Parts: sequence; C-alpha cells; structure tokens
Amino acid sequence: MTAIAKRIATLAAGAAVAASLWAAQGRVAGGYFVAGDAKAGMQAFFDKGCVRCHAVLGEGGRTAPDLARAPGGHLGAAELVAAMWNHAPAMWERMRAQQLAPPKFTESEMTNLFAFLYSVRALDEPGDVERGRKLLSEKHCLTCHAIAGQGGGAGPDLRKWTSYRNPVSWIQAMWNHAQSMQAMMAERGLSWPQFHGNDMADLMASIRALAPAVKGHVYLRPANPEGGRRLFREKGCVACHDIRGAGGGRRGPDLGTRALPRSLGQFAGLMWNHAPAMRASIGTRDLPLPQFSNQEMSDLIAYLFVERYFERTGDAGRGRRRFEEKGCASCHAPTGPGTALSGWRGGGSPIPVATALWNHGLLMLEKMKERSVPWPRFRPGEVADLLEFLSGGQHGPASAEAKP
Amino acid sequence: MSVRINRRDYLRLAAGGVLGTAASGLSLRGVSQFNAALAAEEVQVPGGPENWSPGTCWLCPAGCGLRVRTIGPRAVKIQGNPFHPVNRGGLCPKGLAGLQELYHPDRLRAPLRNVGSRKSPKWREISWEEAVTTLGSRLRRLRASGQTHGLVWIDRHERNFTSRLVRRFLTAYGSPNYLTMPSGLDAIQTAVYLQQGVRDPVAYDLEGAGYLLSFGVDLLEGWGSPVSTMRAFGRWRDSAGGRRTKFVQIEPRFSITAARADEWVALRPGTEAALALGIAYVLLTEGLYDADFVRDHTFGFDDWRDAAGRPHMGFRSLVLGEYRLNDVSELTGVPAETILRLAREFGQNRPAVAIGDRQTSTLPGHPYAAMAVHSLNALAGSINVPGGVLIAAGPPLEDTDAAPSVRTAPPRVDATPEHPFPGHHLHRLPQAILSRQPYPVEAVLLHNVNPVFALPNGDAFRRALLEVPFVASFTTFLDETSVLADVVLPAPTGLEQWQEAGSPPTFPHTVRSLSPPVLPARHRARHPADVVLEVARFLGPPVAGAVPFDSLEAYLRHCVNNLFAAHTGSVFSTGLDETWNRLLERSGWWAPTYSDAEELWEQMKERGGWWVPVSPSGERERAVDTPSGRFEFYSQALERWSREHPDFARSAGLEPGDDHLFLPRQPPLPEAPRGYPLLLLPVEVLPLSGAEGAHLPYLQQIAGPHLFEAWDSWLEIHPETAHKLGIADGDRVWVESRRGRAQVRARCYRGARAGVVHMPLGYGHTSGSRWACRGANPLLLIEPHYDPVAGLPQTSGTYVKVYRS
Amino acid sequence: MPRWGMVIDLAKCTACQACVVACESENNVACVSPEEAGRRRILSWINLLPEIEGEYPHLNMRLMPLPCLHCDSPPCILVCPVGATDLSKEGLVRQTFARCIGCRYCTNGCPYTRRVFNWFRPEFPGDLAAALNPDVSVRPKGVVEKCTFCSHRLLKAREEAKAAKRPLAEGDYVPACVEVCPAGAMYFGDLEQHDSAVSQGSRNARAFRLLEEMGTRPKVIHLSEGEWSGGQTRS
Amino acid sequence: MDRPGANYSLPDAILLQPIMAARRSFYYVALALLGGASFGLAALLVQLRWGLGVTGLNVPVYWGVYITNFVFFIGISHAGTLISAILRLCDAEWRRSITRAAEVITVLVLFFGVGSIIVDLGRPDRMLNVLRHPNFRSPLLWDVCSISTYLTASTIYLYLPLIPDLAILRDHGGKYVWFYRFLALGWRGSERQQRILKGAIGVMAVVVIPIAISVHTVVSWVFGMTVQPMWHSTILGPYFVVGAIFSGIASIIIAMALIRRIYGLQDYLKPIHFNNLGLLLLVMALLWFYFTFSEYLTTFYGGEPSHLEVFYSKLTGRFAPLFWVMVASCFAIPVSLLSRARTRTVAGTVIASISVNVGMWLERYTIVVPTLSRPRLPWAEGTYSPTWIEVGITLGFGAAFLFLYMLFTRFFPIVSIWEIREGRELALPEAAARIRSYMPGETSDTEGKMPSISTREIRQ
Repeated sequence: MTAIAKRIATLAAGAAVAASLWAAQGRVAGGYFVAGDAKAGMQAFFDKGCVRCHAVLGEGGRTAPDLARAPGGHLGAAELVAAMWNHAPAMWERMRAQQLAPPKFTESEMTNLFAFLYSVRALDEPGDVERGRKLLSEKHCLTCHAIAGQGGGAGPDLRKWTSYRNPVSWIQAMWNHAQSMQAMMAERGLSWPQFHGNDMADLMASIRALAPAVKGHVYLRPANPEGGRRLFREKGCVACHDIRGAGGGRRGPDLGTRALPRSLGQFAGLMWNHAPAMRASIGTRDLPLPQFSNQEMSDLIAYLFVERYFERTGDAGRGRRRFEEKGCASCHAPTGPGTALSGWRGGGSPIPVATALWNHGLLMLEKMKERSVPWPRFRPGEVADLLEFLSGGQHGPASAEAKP
Repeated sequence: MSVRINRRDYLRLAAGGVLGTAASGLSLRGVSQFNAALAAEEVQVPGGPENWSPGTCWLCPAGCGLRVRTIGPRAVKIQGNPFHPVNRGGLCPKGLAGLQELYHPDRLRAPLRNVGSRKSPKWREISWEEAVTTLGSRLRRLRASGQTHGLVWIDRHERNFTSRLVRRFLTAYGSPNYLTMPSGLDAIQTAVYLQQGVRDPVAYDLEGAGYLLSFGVDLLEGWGSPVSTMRAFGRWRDSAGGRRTKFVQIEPRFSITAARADEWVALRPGTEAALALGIAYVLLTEGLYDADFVRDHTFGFDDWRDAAGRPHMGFRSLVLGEYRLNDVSELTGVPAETILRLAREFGQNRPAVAIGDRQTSTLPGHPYAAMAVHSLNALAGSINVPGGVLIAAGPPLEDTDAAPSVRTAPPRVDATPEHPFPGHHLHRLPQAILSRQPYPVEAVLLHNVNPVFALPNGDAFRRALLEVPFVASFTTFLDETSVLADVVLPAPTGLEQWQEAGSPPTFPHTVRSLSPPVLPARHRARHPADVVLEVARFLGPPVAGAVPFDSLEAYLRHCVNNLFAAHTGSVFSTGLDETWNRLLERSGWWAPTYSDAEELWEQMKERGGWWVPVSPSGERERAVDTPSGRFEFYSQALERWSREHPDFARSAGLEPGDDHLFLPRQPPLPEAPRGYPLLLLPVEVLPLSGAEGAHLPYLQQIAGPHLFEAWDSWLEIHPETAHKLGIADGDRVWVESRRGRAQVRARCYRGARAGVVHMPLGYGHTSGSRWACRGANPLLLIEPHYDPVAGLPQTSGTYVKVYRS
Repeated sequence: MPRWGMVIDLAKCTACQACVVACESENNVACVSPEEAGRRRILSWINLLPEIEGEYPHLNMRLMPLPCLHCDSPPCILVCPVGATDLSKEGLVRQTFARCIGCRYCTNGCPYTRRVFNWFRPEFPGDLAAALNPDVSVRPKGVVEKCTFCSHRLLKAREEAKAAKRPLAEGDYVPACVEVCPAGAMYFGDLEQHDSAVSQGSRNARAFRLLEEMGTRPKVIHLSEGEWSGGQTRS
Repeated sequence: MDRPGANYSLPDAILLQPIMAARRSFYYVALALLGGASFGLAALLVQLRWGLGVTGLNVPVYWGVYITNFVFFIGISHAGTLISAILRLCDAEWRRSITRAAEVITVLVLFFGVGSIIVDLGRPDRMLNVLRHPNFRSPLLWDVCSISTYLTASTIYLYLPLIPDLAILRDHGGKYVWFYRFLALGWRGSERQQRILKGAIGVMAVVVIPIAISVHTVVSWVFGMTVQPMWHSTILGPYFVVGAIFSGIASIIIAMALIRRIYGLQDYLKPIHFNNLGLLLLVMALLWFYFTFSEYLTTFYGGEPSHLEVFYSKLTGRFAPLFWVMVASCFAIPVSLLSRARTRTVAGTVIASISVNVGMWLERYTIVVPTLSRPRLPWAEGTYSPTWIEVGITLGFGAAFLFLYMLFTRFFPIVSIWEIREGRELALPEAAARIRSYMPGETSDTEGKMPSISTREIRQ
C-alpha cells in the first residue's frame, strides 16, 4: 500500500500536516517544543512493530504494558530511557520467545519515538462512568450543582459544560470561578474538592452520561508552549513560582523540580487542588487571581511539561560514581573491552543512549552474561546523573581502540 | 438448357482458377491487404496526460472514496481512495464497474418529454429550459391550488447533503413528502426504536466485535456498507491481530456469506427469532449473560408490576417458559447441542454481537424477530460499547442547518394510522395514491430510484404512478419507473458531478464524503440538485429564499462552513493520522489540519471528505431514550401505543394487552397453500445487490460464482427436490406462485434446503438498458404481507410450484 | 533480482470478486456477450474457483481467487511454437500478443486453465472504449491472453523509482487486483525479500500451492482458511 | 465415343484408359466434390472473417474437430508411404499394383493434415511466425519440422517410381506431352538410369519409414508432452503410430476398392490383394486393441483422480457412446470380419476398413476432447459440440481430398505400369530363386544377401 500512499501524498501535498499535541509554532532556537515529530514517532512505533505488543492508551497490542499508562507518573526523556533500559532484558527475552527480532533505530527515529511517547503520555484517558458516578457523590458536587435538572440549584447546571471534552477545559472553567465557588462552599461547610489521577476525566464521563441531550464537542486545540511561557510571565505566575532557579519567585513551589503527574489534565487537577492555598497566598500579596481562557491554560501547562522534557537535573559527580557502581566502568572505561563512552558526543542526551540500547543492547547483554556482569538497573534520577557525567567528558578524548 | 463443357475447357477453367486463386492469394499485395484488414480490426488506445482525481462512489449509499485515473478527457480506471475511512483503498466490484455506467451506451442523452400516452409513451427530446419550465409551472399551479402537499419526492439516500437540500426545498414549498427507498435495515431500526427509544441510525463496530451471530443477514453480499464490512472481515482473520473473531451465519441457504463464515447453521426458514430466543434460554439458564448490564440498564427482564399494580411477564419468564431448548431445536431444526454451543460461545466471547433478523440490502426482516435478536445484544451487554451495537451520532451540522420554517404541512402521505412507527414506508404509497387517502397525490418526483422494479409491490406502484397527474424522473437510464413519467431528466453519474455521501449505513462514524466532478457531464446530464435550485428560482419566493444557492457547489460550500463551525473531526487521512487524531480527540484535543472553512473545503476536495474518527461508543445511556431510560426487553412504547390502537393486537392475532405483544417473539410461520409445495426465498448476490447493477456487464459476468452462473437468473434447488420433480441440473423450469410465474434455469445446488428454492434479486429488468433486461424478477412472484408492528413487507412466505417447461 | 509473487489469504477473502473486475478494467479485458458467456468464453484473467464439499447441512465451500500462477516451471511456455510466451527474469510469465498465432497449445498445456483465448474481436459498445487503459494493448481476435501481474505497472513503477533516484521499494509495484482487495486478503511483492509480506506468507503454515505436485512451482500462494479456535488464531 | 488409347494393343492399356479419356460421370462426381469443397471454403471464409468463435470450441475445450482431423489425416498418410515402403523392402510381390495408390494418399492427405492445423489457428496470417520465431522446445514445432520433412520425402518417394510411367505417357502420345516430357526428366530406361532410379527408390524406401514413424510419434507428443490427464502417457507414441498404420491400411483398401470398381481394374486389384491387406489390417486391429487395453488398464489401475475423471467420462460418462462405437468399429467389427476367410472378401475388407476409419476418427476425438473437458482443477465441466463451420470445413477437406485424388488418376496411372510389367517379366524367376535360397542345402551367389531391385533389370 505504500506506493499508493506515496502517490496520494503527492496528490495531497497541499494538505501539510503538523498535528502534534504541542503545536510547534516557533520551531526556532529558543522556542519551546519537544524535539522530534510525535506523529513520525508514532509511525516508527507502528512500523518497528512496537505496537504488536505495546499499546498506547489502549490502541495496540495487549501482551506488553501500555506505554501511555505505565508507569504512572510523569517521565522526562531521561526517565523514559531509564524505564526502557531497566526492562530491556525481560523484553528481549519475551521477544526471543516469540521469535521477534528487536528493531533497530536511527537517532532521528528515536527522537521522534520519544516525542511520541512523551506526547501520548501527556494525554488524558476517557473517563470511567461508574467511577465518576461514585466521585460525584464523594465530592458532593450534586449538593450545589444540578445535572440535567437533577441535584442542587446553587451552582450552575453542569449540563452546560458537557460538550467540553478536555479535563483542562473543565478545570479552567472551574478555576475562573474558584473564588465564588470557594465562598459558596465555605458557606455550606464543604471542603475544597481534591482531584487526583483520572478523577476529572471520570467525572466528565459520568456527567455526560447523565446529561445526554447536549450534542457537539468542544475540544482544545494543540497547546502552544511558547505562548505558555509568555503567559507564565504575563499572568504573574513567575512572581511566586520559579522554574529551577530561573529567577522566579520563591513563594510557590519550584515548578521545574516538583514531581509532575502523568497527564496535562491531571496537572490541571493539581492546580485546582492548590487553588485555595494559592488564592490565600495571592491574596496576601494583593494580586488578582489570574484568569485563563481554556486555550491559555493548556498553553501554560504545556509549557511546564515541555520544560521538563529534557531536564538537565543530573550531577556529573554523582554520575561518575554511578558509572563505577553500576559496573559500566568495567567495560566502558577507556581501557575496557567495550566502547569507551568518555567524551561521547551527544552523550548528554537520552536519545543516543536509547538508540544505542536498541541497536547494540542485545549484543552487550550477551557479552555481559559471558563475563557474569549483571544488567544494571537505574533508579529515578540516576540516568540523568550518568548522562550529565558522560557529556562532561571528564575522561579525556575517546581512546583509539574504541569499537564501533 | 444444356451447357456442354468439354474436357479442354474444363481443364483450362480448373487450371486458371487454381492459378488465379493462388496468384492473388499469395501475391504480396494480397497478403498485405489481408493483414491490413486484420490490423484495421485492432483497437488503438489514445494516450494523453495522466491524472488522478478523488471521487466518491455513487453505486450504493456507502459512498466509498475513489481515485479516478484520467487520460486526457477519458476516465480509465477507478480505484479505492486509501484515505477514505470507509474503504481505505479497497473497493467492491460494483464501485470498480462504475466506468461502465459512465460510458454506458444506453445512457439518457437529453431531457425527454412523453408525447404519447402514459401507458404507451413516445419520447421527444426537449431542452433543459423547457424541462425546467415544465416542472416549475407544474409546481406553481399546484401551489396556486393549495395542493403543495400533493408533491412527493422519492429519493435514493437520505443521509447526504443533497437530500438535505431537497428536504429544505420541499419544506419551503410546503410538502412533507420526502420519501426514500427502503434500506433493508428497517426491521432492525424498528427494534432499536422499540427497545432503545432512539431513531438515530443503528451501527455496528464490526471490526471490534469478538463474536458475531448473523441471523440471515447478507453480511458479505451487499448489506450495510459492503466494503467496510469486508474490511472488518479481513481484520477478524488477520493473524497479526492474535485473535480471530468468530462469525456464525444462521440461515437456511448456504450463501456466499455462509460459506465464508466460521460456521454455518442451517435452520428452518423463518425461525430465526425462535433460535435467538433459544440461545437466550441457554444464556439465562447457564448464567452466561451480562448480569450487571441487565440489572442496571435494562427494563422488563424480570416479571414486574406496573403503576396500577398489574403483573407483567418479564423477558426471563417468557424465554424460560416458551423457548425451551428442545422446543426451539424442534421448531428450527437446529440440533440442541448446536444451540447450546452457540450460546456458550456467544456468552463467553465478548464483545459479542447479534445482527438480524434476516435482512438483505433491500428486504427487511420481521420487527419481532429483530427484537429477539437485539435482545441477545442486551444479554451480552453489547449495547453501545466498543465492538457492539452503536447508535451513530448524527452529523454535527444537524442543528445549524435547520430548514426555514414555513406553515405547517399535513402528515406524510405514507403515514397511515395502522402502524405506529413511521420510517419511510414507500411501499404504502401506491395504496395512498390509488385511494387518494389521506389526500390526493398530484405530482411525484423520482430521484435515481426505480421502485417499480425494486419493491415487492412494484406492479401496484406502476398502476399508481399511472394515476398521478404528473411524474418526473431524474435518472441515468430509462428504467421501469421512468418510462411511466411525463418528463425524464438525465442525471449524471457520480464522476460527472459534485458527488457526496453521508455516513454509510451501519458504519459507526460520522462521515461526509465529497468530491468535485472528475469529468464534465456527458450527454447534457445535469445534477438533480442544480435543477431543483433552478426550479426554486423559477417558483420565486419564499421557496427561492429558502434555498438561496446558485448551484449545488455553493450549497455544499455552505454545508462545509457549518462543518467547520462544529470544531470537530478531521479531513480524511492515513490510518496513522486516524489513530493519532483519535488519541487526541478522546482526551479532548482537536488538532485539525485546517484553520478555516476555506482550507477545510480545499482539503476535503483533495482528500475526499471529512469525518469524526472517535467512535460514539462507551456511553451507554446516550444510546437509550425509552420511557424507563433503559434498554427495554418489554417495549413500553409499543404498549402505550397499542392502548390507543386496539386493532393492533387483533392484527397480531392476540388479545389486547397481552404481554406477548410487547416482548420479542417468534412470528407465526405461513403455511404452504395446496399445490404450492416449495418455499421461494429471493436472495441477494453482491454484484446485483440493492437491485442495482444488472446494467453493467462487469457485474453480470460475476453474478453467480458458486454455480458458474452469469448473465441470467437461476433457481437454486436441492438436488433431491429437483430429482423428485424430475428436474435435471440446467433445465429450464417455470416457477409459479399464486401471483405469477417466471421461467428460469434450474440449478441443483447442495446448499439449498430441501423444499426451499431461491432466486437471485436484481434480475428481470424490462427497461433501462440492453444488458439489464435478462432473467426474471423474483419480486414479481412474491406475495408480500405486512408485519403488524411496522407494516414492513415480509417476503419470506411465498410458496411456489416448479415444473419443467 | 526480484521474484514477484502473490499470496492470497483465503481466511480473509470474502469472495466479493472485486479483484476480477479490477483486473478487467485495468487490463482492457473485454466483456463478452451473454451468449458467449453462456459458452464459458468469459475472458477474465482472474476467477473465483468454487469447490463445494459435503451434503446439506454439513457443507464446505472454498471460493478461491485464481489468477495466472506465474509458475517458476510453467508448462505453458514450453509448448508455444513461436515463443510468444516466456518467463521473465523476474518470474513473470509474459504473453506477447503480437506474436501469438492462436494455436491454443498453451491454454491446453496449463494445468490450471488460466489462459483465455479471444474467440472474437473484442467489443466495446457505445463509448465503453473510452475507458480503455493506454498502458495495456487491446488484444485482437485470435490470440491468447492471460494475467500479466500487471507488468505495465512494474515498468511504470521502475521508471518512477528511477526518476526519483531510489531503488524499487516494496509496495511500489502492486497489481490492480491486490491494490483493491477490500478485505486485504491479497499480498504482492518480492519472494526473495525475506521480510516481505509475500515471502513471509509463502512460509506460513497455512500456505499451499495449487497442484504443487505437478512440479509447476507456482508463485501465487494461497493460505488456507484456518479455523476459529476459542478466540485464538490457529495459523 | 472416341476413347484414345482404347485401340492400343499394349498389355496394360487399360491402366492408361482413365488418362486418355474421361467418362461423363467423372465430371459429375468432380463437380459434386468441388461443390463440397466450396462449402468448406465458405465455412472457412466465415471463420476467417469472424474468428474462431464461430466454432463450438470454448473454455476449457480449446481443441476439437480440427485437431482431431489433423491427427486423423496425418494418421491416414501412413497408409501410403509406410505400407508401400515396407512392402517394397520386403519384396512382397503383391504390392506392385497398390503402391502408387497408397503413395498418392500420403502426399495428398498430408496437405489436409497441415491444413487442419492452419484452420485451427486463431491467427493464420501469422503462420510464418513458426519460422521467424521458432521455439524448439515446443512439440508443435517438432511437428512442423517432421511433417515438412515427411511431405518432402513422401513426395519424392511418390515421384521416383512415377518417372518410368511418365515416360510411357510421354511416348504414348496424346494430350499434354510437353507436361509428361517435362516430368519424365528424359527417362529412356537405360541401364544407368535404371540403376540410379532403383537405388534412389531403395534409399527413399528406407528413409521414409523412420520419418513416417517419427511423424506420428511427434504428433502424439503434442499431447503426451503436456501434463493433462490421459494425454501425459509414454505409450502414446507407439499407440499413435499403430493407430496411424491401422487407419492407413484401411484407407488403402477403400481407395483400392474404389479404383477397382470405377476403372474396372479387377484384373490388377484382385481379391488376394484385399485378402493380404485384410490380414495386415487384422494384425493392426489386434495390436491397436492391445495398446488401447494396456493404456486404459494402466490408467485405471493407477487410479489418479484427475485421470480417472477422464477415464470414466469415456467409459461410462458423456463420451461413452463415442468410446464404445470406437471400440466396436476399431476392434469388434474388423476382427470379426477379417478373422474368417469366408468374410475376408473384397466387400468384407472394405466394410471393415470403413468401420476402422470411422473408429479411428472417433479414437482421435475421444483422445482430444474428453481430456480437455475435464481439467485438473474442479472447474466446471466443459461441453463441446462442433458447429456447422467445423463440420463444413471437415466435409470440405474430405471432398477436396477426393477431388484431388480423382484428378491424380486423371493425369497419372494409378497402378504402376512399369512395376506390373517388371513383375510379370522378372518376378517369377526371382521369387523362385529366392524361395530356393531359403531351402536347406542350397547355395547361391546371393547367399546371405537379399535379392534387391538393383540387381534386376527392367525392360520396356
């Protein structure tokens, strides 16, 4: 079919497609985006056969973990490669059992694949109606709100928003009314509802189920991280929040180091959870609570996510220690039998590591088995340190006998 | 007279002759002349610049995407559009044969006016101006006499933009009478309405299904949208998928669909409902049904008491009491072990789907039986879940494109009080016309339809149309219906016009296919919509104001503007884009490739259309709108209606208020009249499905592959039955019912049930084109009777006798 | 050197015959008159071969799409007295229409009956000749014709690849029948390329070659239907 | 009526009579035959104009009556040359009056054999492609080669013994002396000329036998080399050769009977000739039966389904009537007539021969058509019945053949005059000497060596 697809591609050359979750409007130096093309990454995900075992958000094979859902938290590129690394031997074992050859990747393919995985992990899942229904009562939503006329009348009928398909939109709508809502809840002695994990999506699903009449969908357009960065300053976030000591305020948590949830919607949920505290804090400083359009909120969150993709949080010194501890040095030292990694060009980026893992890893595993070296496993943060160390080039120039 | 030839003369003559012949034959000139004569016979194909254009298939309602190869001014090949979500590059034989329709020698070449009588027409070519004036002044007169509701428009499809334009025109003009040809899904649609309370089109996520029971549905022979069904079939058996969906075909005849199924279950004709309820019996007794779904989302499963405290029978009691395994086995002729096994497989392989009752692409099944089959879906919990039965979301522009309101019109001419659930009941039109009830029909406009040929009561249609004062037909061929018209207006084929299609039948996604003309229209053909717009202008306000568009193209642009305003969906693209967009849309992001309506329009023209890749599944409640708010095994809608219509119970042969009237049940089986021992079941064959295709040689050639039949109808008869009647394979026989008789070739077929004979539908044209007028139309033998619930014509009870001619 | 082959998965085939019509329309195969069709003189290059077994209600029917099998040892090309049919280096069994003398020895030599003969001059009534493909010559009366695996498409694909300065890739060259199969039951490609779909298909456990025992070594390989086994494919 | 030559006092004057004068009936018959031929010609023209579609051929029965005719005609051609050469080499003295009649059959019928193939071509205009683009792997091309060789050889073999008779005609005076003079190549009957002629005839007689056998073997290979059921058989070569000789002998007998009757040559073609040929025919009938039995038994015993399909379609199926008529007319009738001396009369042998020829045509037909009707794949069974075009062309060929044969007798002596004379004058002592040489105790110059024609002398 590819020939036909190609012919069609020329036919439809006009219809340039640049759809990604992070609409890269400024793909120039200084612009914020996730390196690589997520859709091309998905192509690689399909073409290389990953999809035969792995799914993303339920699309694909069922024999291996859903890469969008597991592990649960936010993973930057370094953590992605660590997860890959740690599971590689088990995966190869299963592939061998099924007589599948591990695919090989070029660096650009790996870049795209990472962009894809990072993007897809930021997506929210469709909610679970049953769970949402339980949440509705647990969170006392129906005390104030009605759904299609059923429930309390103090707040607006939630049916109004059933066409909103994105949890971020919901949070944004709530956010903008947080003030009045807080007041009303205080009046009724209700605690501020907290949303964790997929709660928001589940709530949305059950609300939609209960208010079936509204047709049409309101979606968010792909977020613009560059715009998000601007908003971060314009809306005054920077006054309280810092991003890894980049000159922001210290009153709020540093958004560059704090653990992120997996998806954008979950992040929005966290914002919501902290709204009263934030308001309180803002209130003391006499600043207005920032108001967002829903596209603005998604831009802002996207900015924070993209910021965390290639976080260089590692420490070269710690990395050197890891290099020794994990046994890497026994082979990859300049005099070792393996490829010397010192001064590895681009070694500071996770992409070449992942590429090398796929292209040479199996061979390496066998060599390690011969020499009874255990396959190293990395805990969170360790890979970042290692990468920082490797890119630092402390060990001098690459040795002459480096193997390809 | 005696001519003496002496020896010398004779020899001279002989020698001269021989030499002369030899000389002329062997001389170089002779040889070259002979060769030149042969070369002149050879067909030279002119070349030219090559181009590929997107197109939309017009040969069935599915509207698959096409890519059309043109060489200079000629279209030379039709292929599938790989971007089109319905067919993804594949195409069925019908679509591929489209070029034979485009270049058909018998196409109408100009508007025609009948200058003879209606019964024996004489045709004169007229200009388009004259045609429009004729049409317009006729409608103007009708309006002047206050009879606007006497106008009836019969359409082919009702789910595309053009049909919306026509409805808008009719509403503005003042007629409620927009009718369409039956789709064959009417029985299922009725069951879905009775049990789920929704009128939106039913759809099936076939690709996602894990187990499929088809109760006589011609899944691979033209049902629904054929290519997407075939694609799903291919996916079921894709070994890379790791799992194979089992597909069980339940029908009396070993059809192509049955042959390709994983299992074929032969049953006594007309007992599909009993078998479905027998399977339900096993599911209930063995606890294999989705108890959570049944508990939380259904109504009428257990016995219940109404508000007045009257006890009512529940589905469980009905099934356990009246459809016991052995009884069902005896009635259907299916071994009890088979039923047991089917039920266990159905209960254990989720998502499991049941489709039925017995459908062809033109003939509906029985609504009660459809309810019985649909109840299995409820037992399996397959209502509106991925891989189950879905309710297709309406197109998003529904609300933004409402027709301008005019004064309220009287009820539709086919909406008779006997039947509660009006869909389109075209077969009732003849009676309405002939009886002039509820009001006289003054004019009928036909849009690419041929009810005289394709409906079971075609002859009544013929008689009725002759009574209508004015009939006009938009058509590509002078078919059986068009010959009854006063004015015949040549319509172009899908390659010569703005071709568009709505969501295909049974396809779960909202789809809008659209493509510009590939070639200029041949033979002075004009798109009916353009003619309607011109007639509207002729009529002046308010009609003209209601459809303020210069051309169909302008209207389509208007529709696309609405599509853009809906802020959802995406332009057709690769499967990869589809997955990506689906991932995004499901989590609330919309990443279109266009930023305004203009770009959307351009991209739709290039790619062939727009669609919503997210399936409407997952929200069960949205698919139910019944009084109980749940799936109803016991149809309260039917119950409420019957209270006002006591005749209903009587027509079903039951006491008013009997609970059986509102629960699924096995309809009574017709009995064979004396002297007519064989049951005739007309069957669908893919090349001629939907009663269309007989005019194309490509399709005629492949009509009956299992028997090497081509170009002619045949009668499938079991070899033993044939032997008893003294009929040999290939004999010409008469098939005679009480309604008429037809001559066909008998073919012994081991896949026919003893005592049952089959004839393919789609044959037996008497007008239209040189290639179509072959074989016999089994519908002329069928004695249709109408079911009591929806009044759908039932074609399964016709008995015939067969004898050698 | 590629060796072109085709795999037809009978498990996926719906017997719709789209391949038949796609082929006829691509290759200018004329439709014969109904009377001629009655004498089985239909010219289609690919047909559905029905094979029914058993008695009602225990029946099985195999409907096998059958183009020319492009044998590696084709019995048909040996017998042609004028060399009008040959095996190309890439394994296509070709027919030179302009040289064929119409002796029909090849039609009889083919154990699969996959060759057809132009009994009459092909007819394209009305404007039907407008739909003819200029890449394929229209055969005159009196010559034998057959499936070419749409070899004109190979020429075209090769030219296009050459123009784009790249090697011929899998999927560049696909016959009309394969391209259009709605169920995706047909695969086409290079049997020598071990990771191509056809090569993998040819090694599938369900693979069989029709009348293999004749030693014809066909390059059209069918995959048998397989069966449902509790939700798992048995392949 | 003026009948030139009637007053010649030569001993064999009667042999020249047909050449010197023709009876009116000759013209009537000739006209009738020409009419038959033109009917065939008309059919042929129709076929050329519209294509082979006008025949009853179809899918999968691509070959029918034409190919049957081809094999049949080529078979008959063995009549001639092969029989005459064998008899000549064996010094069968009774051959003398029949060799010419046989050789003519060969040459003429070969044209119709070749003609049948050309008529069967879809593109006869491209016939010469077999020379332009020959594919030597095709048995059909082997056929082209062997048949053209055979035609050349048998024409020479017909012509050589004709030379002395042409000289007789030249010297005899009458019409077309220039014609006979041209053809007689200056034959004077000198010793050298006689030696050369006899040497040439001897060589040709030896050469023509393997060629003739090869021709029919190759014809059988056209079928045998394919893998079709009941064609693909090793026995087919000898089976076809036996069949060919069988039908050839039958044809000679019929031709002899006609000549004998029409030209009053009872004195030359005596019952003994018919008796001898009848015995030969009997032998061939038995041989034919042996081969047929062997072939069908092997097929049956092998039990390959595709072969059995064809087998049963012949023995019990659709082709059974043709098959059993063939068995009756090739075996039952001739054997019952010929095995008894009482029925091995002129009439008896002629009846047997007609029956054999009918049977052999049917044999060819039941070899060609049933196999094609039942292809290997479970395809729909083929049905075939020839149309009037095929019947017409077949009849036309038959008529044209008879016409040409008649024309030959009108221009050349159908019984070899010089060989008769030679026999009369030399054969008896020679035969006596030869027989003596078989006897014990006899020695002679010709010890260990067969007396040959070249040692003898012909006197005019």
